[in-house]
Amino acid sequence: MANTTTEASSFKMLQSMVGIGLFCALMIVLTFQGTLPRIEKLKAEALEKAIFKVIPGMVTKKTFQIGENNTLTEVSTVPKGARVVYAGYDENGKLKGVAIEASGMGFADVLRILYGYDPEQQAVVGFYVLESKETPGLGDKIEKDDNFLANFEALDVALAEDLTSVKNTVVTVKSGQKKNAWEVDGITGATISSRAIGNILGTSTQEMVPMIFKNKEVFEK
Amino acid sequence: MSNQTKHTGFFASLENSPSTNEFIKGLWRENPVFVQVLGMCPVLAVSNTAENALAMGLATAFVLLMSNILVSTLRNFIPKQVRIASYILIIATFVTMVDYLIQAISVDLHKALGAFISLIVVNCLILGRAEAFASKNTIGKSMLDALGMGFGFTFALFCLGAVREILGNGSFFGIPFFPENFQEWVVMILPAGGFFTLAMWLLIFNAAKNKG
Amino acid sequence: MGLFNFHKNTFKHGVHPPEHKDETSGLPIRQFPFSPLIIVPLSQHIGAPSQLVVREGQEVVRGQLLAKAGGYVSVPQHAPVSGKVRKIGNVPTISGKMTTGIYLEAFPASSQEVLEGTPIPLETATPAQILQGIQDAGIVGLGGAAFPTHVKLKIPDGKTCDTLIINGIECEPYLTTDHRVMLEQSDDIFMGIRYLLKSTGAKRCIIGIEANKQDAADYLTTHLPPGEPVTVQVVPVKYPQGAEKMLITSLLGREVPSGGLPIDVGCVVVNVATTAEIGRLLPHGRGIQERVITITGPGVKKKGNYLIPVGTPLRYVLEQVGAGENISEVYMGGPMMGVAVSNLDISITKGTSGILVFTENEVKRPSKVYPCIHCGACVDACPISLNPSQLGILAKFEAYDEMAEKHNLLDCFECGSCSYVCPSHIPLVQYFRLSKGIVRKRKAAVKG
Amino acid sequence: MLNKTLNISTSPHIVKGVGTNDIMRNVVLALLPVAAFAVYSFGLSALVVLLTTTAACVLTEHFLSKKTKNGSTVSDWSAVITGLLLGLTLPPNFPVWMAFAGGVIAIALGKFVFGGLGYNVFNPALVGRAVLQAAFPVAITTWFPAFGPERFSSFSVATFTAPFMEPATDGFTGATPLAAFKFDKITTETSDLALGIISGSTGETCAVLILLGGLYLVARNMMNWRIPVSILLTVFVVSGALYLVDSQAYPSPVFMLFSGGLMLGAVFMATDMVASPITPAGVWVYGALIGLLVVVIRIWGGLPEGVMYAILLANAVSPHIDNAIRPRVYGTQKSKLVN
Amino acid sequence: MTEESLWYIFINASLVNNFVLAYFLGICPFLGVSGKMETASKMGGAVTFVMIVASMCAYGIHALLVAVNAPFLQLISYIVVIASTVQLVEMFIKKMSPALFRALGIFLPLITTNCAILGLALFQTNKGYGFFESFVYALGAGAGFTLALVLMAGLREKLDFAEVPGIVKGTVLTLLVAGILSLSFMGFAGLGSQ
Ligand SMILES: Cc1cc2nc3c(=O)[nH]c(=O)nc-3n(C[C@H](O)[C@H](O)[C@H](O)COP(=O)(O)O)c2cc1C
Ligand SMILES: Cc1cc2nc3c(=O)[nH]c(=O)nc-3n(C[C@H](O)[C@H](O)[C@H](O)COP(=O)(O)O)c2cc1C
Ligand SMILES: Cc1cc2nc3c(=O)[nH]c(=O)nc-3n(C[C@H](O)[C@H](O)[C@H](O)COP(=O)(O)O)c2cc1C
Ligand SMILES: Cc1cc2nc3c(=O)[nH]c(=O)nc-3n(C[C@H](O)[C@H](O)[C@H](O)CO)c2cc1C
Ligand code: SF4
Ligand code: SF4
Ligand code: SF4
Ligand code: SF4
Ligand code: FES
Repeated sequence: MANTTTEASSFKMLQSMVGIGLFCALMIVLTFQGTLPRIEKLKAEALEKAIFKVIPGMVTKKTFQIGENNTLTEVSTVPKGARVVYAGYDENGKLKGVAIEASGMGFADVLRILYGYDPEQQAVVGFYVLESKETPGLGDKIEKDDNFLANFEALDVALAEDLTSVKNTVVTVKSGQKKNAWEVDGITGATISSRAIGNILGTSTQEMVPMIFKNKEVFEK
Repeated sequence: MSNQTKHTGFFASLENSPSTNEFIKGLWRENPVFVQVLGMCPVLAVSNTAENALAMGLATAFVLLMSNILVSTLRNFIPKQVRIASYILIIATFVTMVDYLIQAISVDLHKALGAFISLIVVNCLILGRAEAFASKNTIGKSMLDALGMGFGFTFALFCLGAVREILGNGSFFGIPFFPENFQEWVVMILPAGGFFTLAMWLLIFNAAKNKG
Repeated sequence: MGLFNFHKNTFKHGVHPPEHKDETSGLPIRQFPFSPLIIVPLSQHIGAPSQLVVREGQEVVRGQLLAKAGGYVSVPQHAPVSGKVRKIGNVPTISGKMTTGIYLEAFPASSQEVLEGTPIPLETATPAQILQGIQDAGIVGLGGAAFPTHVKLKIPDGKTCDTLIINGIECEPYLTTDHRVMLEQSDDIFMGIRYLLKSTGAKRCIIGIEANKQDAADYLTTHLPPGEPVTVQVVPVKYPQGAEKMLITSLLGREVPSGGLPIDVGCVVVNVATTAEIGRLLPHGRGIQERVITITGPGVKKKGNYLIPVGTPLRYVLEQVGAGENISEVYMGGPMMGVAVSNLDISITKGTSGILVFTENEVKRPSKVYPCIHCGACVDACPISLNPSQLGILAKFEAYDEMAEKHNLLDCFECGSCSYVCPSHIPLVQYFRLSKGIVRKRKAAVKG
Repeated sequence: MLNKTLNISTSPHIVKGVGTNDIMRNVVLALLPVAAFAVYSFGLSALVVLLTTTAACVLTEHFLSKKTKNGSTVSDWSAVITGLLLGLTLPPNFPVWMAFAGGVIAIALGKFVFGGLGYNVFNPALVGRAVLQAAFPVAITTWFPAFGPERFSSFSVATFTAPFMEPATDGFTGATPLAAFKFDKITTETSDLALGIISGSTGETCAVLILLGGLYLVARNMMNWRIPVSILLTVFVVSGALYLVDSQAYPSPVFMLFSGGLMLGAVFMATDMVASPITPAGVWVYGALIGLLVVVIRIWGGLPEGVMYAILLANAVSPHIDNAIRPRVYGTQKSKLVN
Repeated sequence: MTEESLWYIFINASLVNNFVLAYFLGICPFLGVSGKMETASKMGGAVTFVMIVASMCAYGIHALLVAVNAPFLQLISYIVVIASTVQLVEMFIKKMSPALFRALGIFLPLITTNCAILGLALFQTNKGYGFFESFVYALGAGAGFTLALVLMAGLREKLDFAEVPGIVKGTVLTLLVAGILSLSFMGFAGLGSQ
């Protein structure tokens, strides 16, 4: 701006920039405000849908924040950056399961999943892929392949005697070789992705399941 | 091929009438993708299904139209020195708006298009038209130009998206296109398939140009 | 790769074409009959053509001056036979261009006695007098280049020559002239060396011989004149060891800098036949009238090494050795660097070291040229370590400047090793000759 | 009087006997035992795959070159190599229609678009395979057991899948040694690996025959021995070092050498001179790069095998190697680098 | 979020999910400036540099926007701040190191509004990277961009002297080579995930 601009044009420049800036800000804010409710609603619906998927038979849900020292407190809106789990209840208000988010590295990028844990059955009862960049037609079988999804209808995550860990860590085995209730039957051709799911579940359940089991009563209140 | 030639002739006859010229040129003769090879990133990245491609194309066309209108309206008020800066401001505004609008339409669609909605800001097609056309022409002409370029861009994206989805996914707009056990060519929806499909369309355009 | 660059008694890369030397190497040098008509071109050497000193109709004696040197880089011509100047007119040359030449009609009954001149005494002559004597004898490089030897022997100011190298390599297949010269003319060679040592001031002389001429090496070694700084060194057989740069590297491990001359590394290289000629002619003050030529190849019946008068028409030579109508190609020189002859009316010159005659059988070369497949054979062959593959591709796309600037085109000395090995039969050296010409022309145009 | 019109040619007037077509024909010859063993161990299905890829490559070459050059170039045999090698890198039970598509892609995309023989910047057979692997990842990782009892009487159910249809997967899927190691840490006997008593791609299983073919070509001076040597050496040294550090987590270097497509790739595919560097020093670097990439992809990557990708990536680096590594030109001080 | 080591972030951004060959970001410079090795490597350097600057800016702006709770200003502020910061840095380099400026200078203005730059800023925000993670991410993305560009340039220089059929010459050939390169880079898939 060091060249020979005159006062007048400098002023004009400022004027027009401010004018355009104000106009733009107005447009953006208006759009944001106008669309916000619907976006929130859609997002909530999507989340709800996912939770419904992983906790069969649930009707209502509550959100619990995991605080320090693994304390669980019910919240109505999710505070920024907080870790939460969702509890699902049937029409009688009976706890049907807890939906937990977990993530880990897949074949192409990070995989984010949601799974449902039923403390009563001591099993994983549902599974949903929130985010995946796995190869279409191959790695994405983890969200489409019925045989694979069937693994998560009742995946054993029973606790050991001392109740501090899962007795048998969840693990993926080669396709067709599932022998135990805590094993995930892999997908041929997508070994890597299906093993990643096993690993993510194994790690996450080892951490979360004992904690949730311990706090069962919090959910049932 | 005879079909192709007829089309060229049809477009050519339209181009003779001046008012349609601004519109038609973007569709074919100056197609931003196939002829000018501009704004390649979204073309390749979000053309893995016909739906994504169409949505992205329309979003871009919308931003193009709105920014062309605004730039053309303000063309005599914006001083030369801050021209580019204000264009960017204007474009970014409309892109942000589109971003929220799409989120409000469908979360899934927004997820599929990803960051590429935001990246419309830097699509040089838009800044290019603002700078090269809208800043020098009347609102009416700029609108036609934007519509032509926008639809040309959408058309190209759609061409890519359709091929990639049909071959790579065996479906068209999500509807199965082939008998049940059709073998998909997964490569088509992978990044490499984007490059190959675009190359193929350019090849077809080159061949058509050489013939016509 | 500097680590592995120790001196290995030979140079890097190179090729091993089939030698075909046995056919003539055992045949002693024989005098060739005098042709009734001898045609002496005035330009048989690199440099200015000689200037006539005889008229049409004049009678001359064998060894008499026909034309004097046309400048410093030029040599005189002497009469190869006693006879009469029938005509002075255009004569064809191997390059296809015409040049002025002298048509000499030999006297059929002449004894062909050679004229004596003023001797150049070894003991008393100064280096300058020796060089003058060499020029006056009409001597040019008999190794093939036909460059006036006295020019080469003149050591530029500020440079010194420590080693005189006598080139007895003869790496071209088929040719055996130098081989025979070494076996039969050792005295002339040693005499020539004395003149050369004196004129160049070199402290020592090495005679380089390839291992396929062990008999010549042994013979020379046993006859080395005692007390003189002359040695014989045998090097492995490999083409193009005879090229002076390669020979210097093989014998001394020195590399002539790119664009430089042997004297830049303290050497002068002279061919054995040239040396022998110097040793034979200078003590008598004579001029050169004949040279040893290998005539060989499947198209020739009477193969052999012949002493042939300069100026003998090629047609006459071929008829005498029994070349028939089945011949297809004739080369002056060896198969690797020799020049194909299109016209049998040309005559033998001082630079002719061999005549090779191929019949249709040998020239049924694979004619199909494939694209370069980057096999690297040419890279492994090039003694200069160029990348002929890349140069060839660039030449095909006429990127001459890039060839010169990025790929050292001008360092190529056209040995043809790359073309020889190329499985795709790409005419690499042929491309490079053209490209070098174009680059030189462009450079000249920029300068001019 | 001698009256003869002479031919003229420019020097050199003699050439070494071997022609490019001779080299290519000999490579085919060297590959035949490998192919024969493939048919012996995998049966009819493997034969059909090999015939299909070869036919597809030759036909594509014929049609494309006929259209653009003056005449067909199939007589140089290079398309046969491409076809055979492509077939040898596919599973024996690969559907015929996919194999055919692979052959067409190998020649059209891997060779023709660059100008045909000598100009391709990537190995055409591997371009074909890379596209196939990305297009049909399931079919190309569905393996077939070697020495099945009915291999000479019946085809794999996948072989004759209708064009554009998904192949039926039979119960025959057996893991390759590399996949077995990667996912289950099971190693395979070295002797089985060397002799090819394993499942895998059609032609990658018998290391001994591959090495013999390579030796034949090296002996006839038709192959650059430095490439396989530097690849195998690098793989051995790097994986050996890892094995010394932790023999539980990392496979033994011998296993690394003899498993997967390494032998076939190192001996017959990385040596495709067209897409590799030309100078001896450059070739060492190229081989080392391939070896390193193979180890990295196999050990730390997501895929069990990485020879194909390693070679393609090294092909892409070749121009830089050629540019950076040049022998010192005679009479010049240091190697003349062009920046 | 899972713990991602800095090393993994680098490998992922440069090889596994290469910005150009897997994410299709920066395609225009990739197609446009990959004709000659020399310009390609300089362009790569310039892009890496701008990426680092942009990444740092984006980290700062994001923190600010979170504080004032105005997410809708993200895009507009990213683009404005990145563009002006690059401009400032450009002026600074011109003063401090004219040599560096001459090497990178002509490219800087071209890059400012390139989608790889903005994409990087948006992705790092989406992934929730911290300061060091963002820095390494930018470094990796820049290295990957440079690698792709330089490889392409080498191949294109070689192909300048190939008998490419007329109809394929130009952009089509470049795209096909890019496709094959992209296939080759798939070999890196899953690198670091084991
Ligand atoms: C283009 C391509 C994409 C791939 N995508 C995935 C993927 O998303 N998930 C996966 O687990 N494996 C993927 N793979 C890897 C292999 O298909 C396969 O998982 C691996 O070879 C192990 O196969 P197996 O199940 O037969 O042991 C991909 C491979 C290729 C070539
Ligand atoms: C114009 C010209 C000037 C030359 N000047 C000299 C010279 O001054 N000293 C020298 O030793 N050789 C000189 N030569 C000769 C060459 O270095 C070389 O010996 C000659 O070309 C034959 O060598 P060759 O058969 O190995 O090519 C000159 C050659 C030419 C063409
Ligand atoms: C490729 C090549 C091969 C040569 N081979 C020989 C040879 O075998 N014998 C020889 O005396 N000169 C040979 N020369 C010529 C020498 O380089 C050099 O000019 C000659 O030895 C100098 O001696 P002169 O001037 O007496 O002929 C060859 C030159 C080249 C370029
Ligand atoms: C030792 C050797 C190895 C070869 N390997 C291959 C190969 O892996 N793939 C291929 O398509 N062609 C190969 N060829 C053949 C030929 O080089 C190939 O068709 C060219 O790449 C086509 O330009 C090979 C040739 C030789 C001599
Ligand atoms: S902004 Fe730059 S890189 Fe992006 S599309 Fe435009 S010119 Fe290409
Ligand atoms: S901004 Fe304009 S000049 Fe620049 S690349 Fe885009 S259209 Fe072309
Ligand atoms: S002719 Fe030139 S390029 Fe060929 S080998 Fe000889 S010196 Fe090297
Ligand atoms: S020898 Fe011929 S085919 Fe081989 S690299 Fe050299 S030029 Fe190419
Ligand atoms: S670089 Fe062109 S749109 Fe991304």
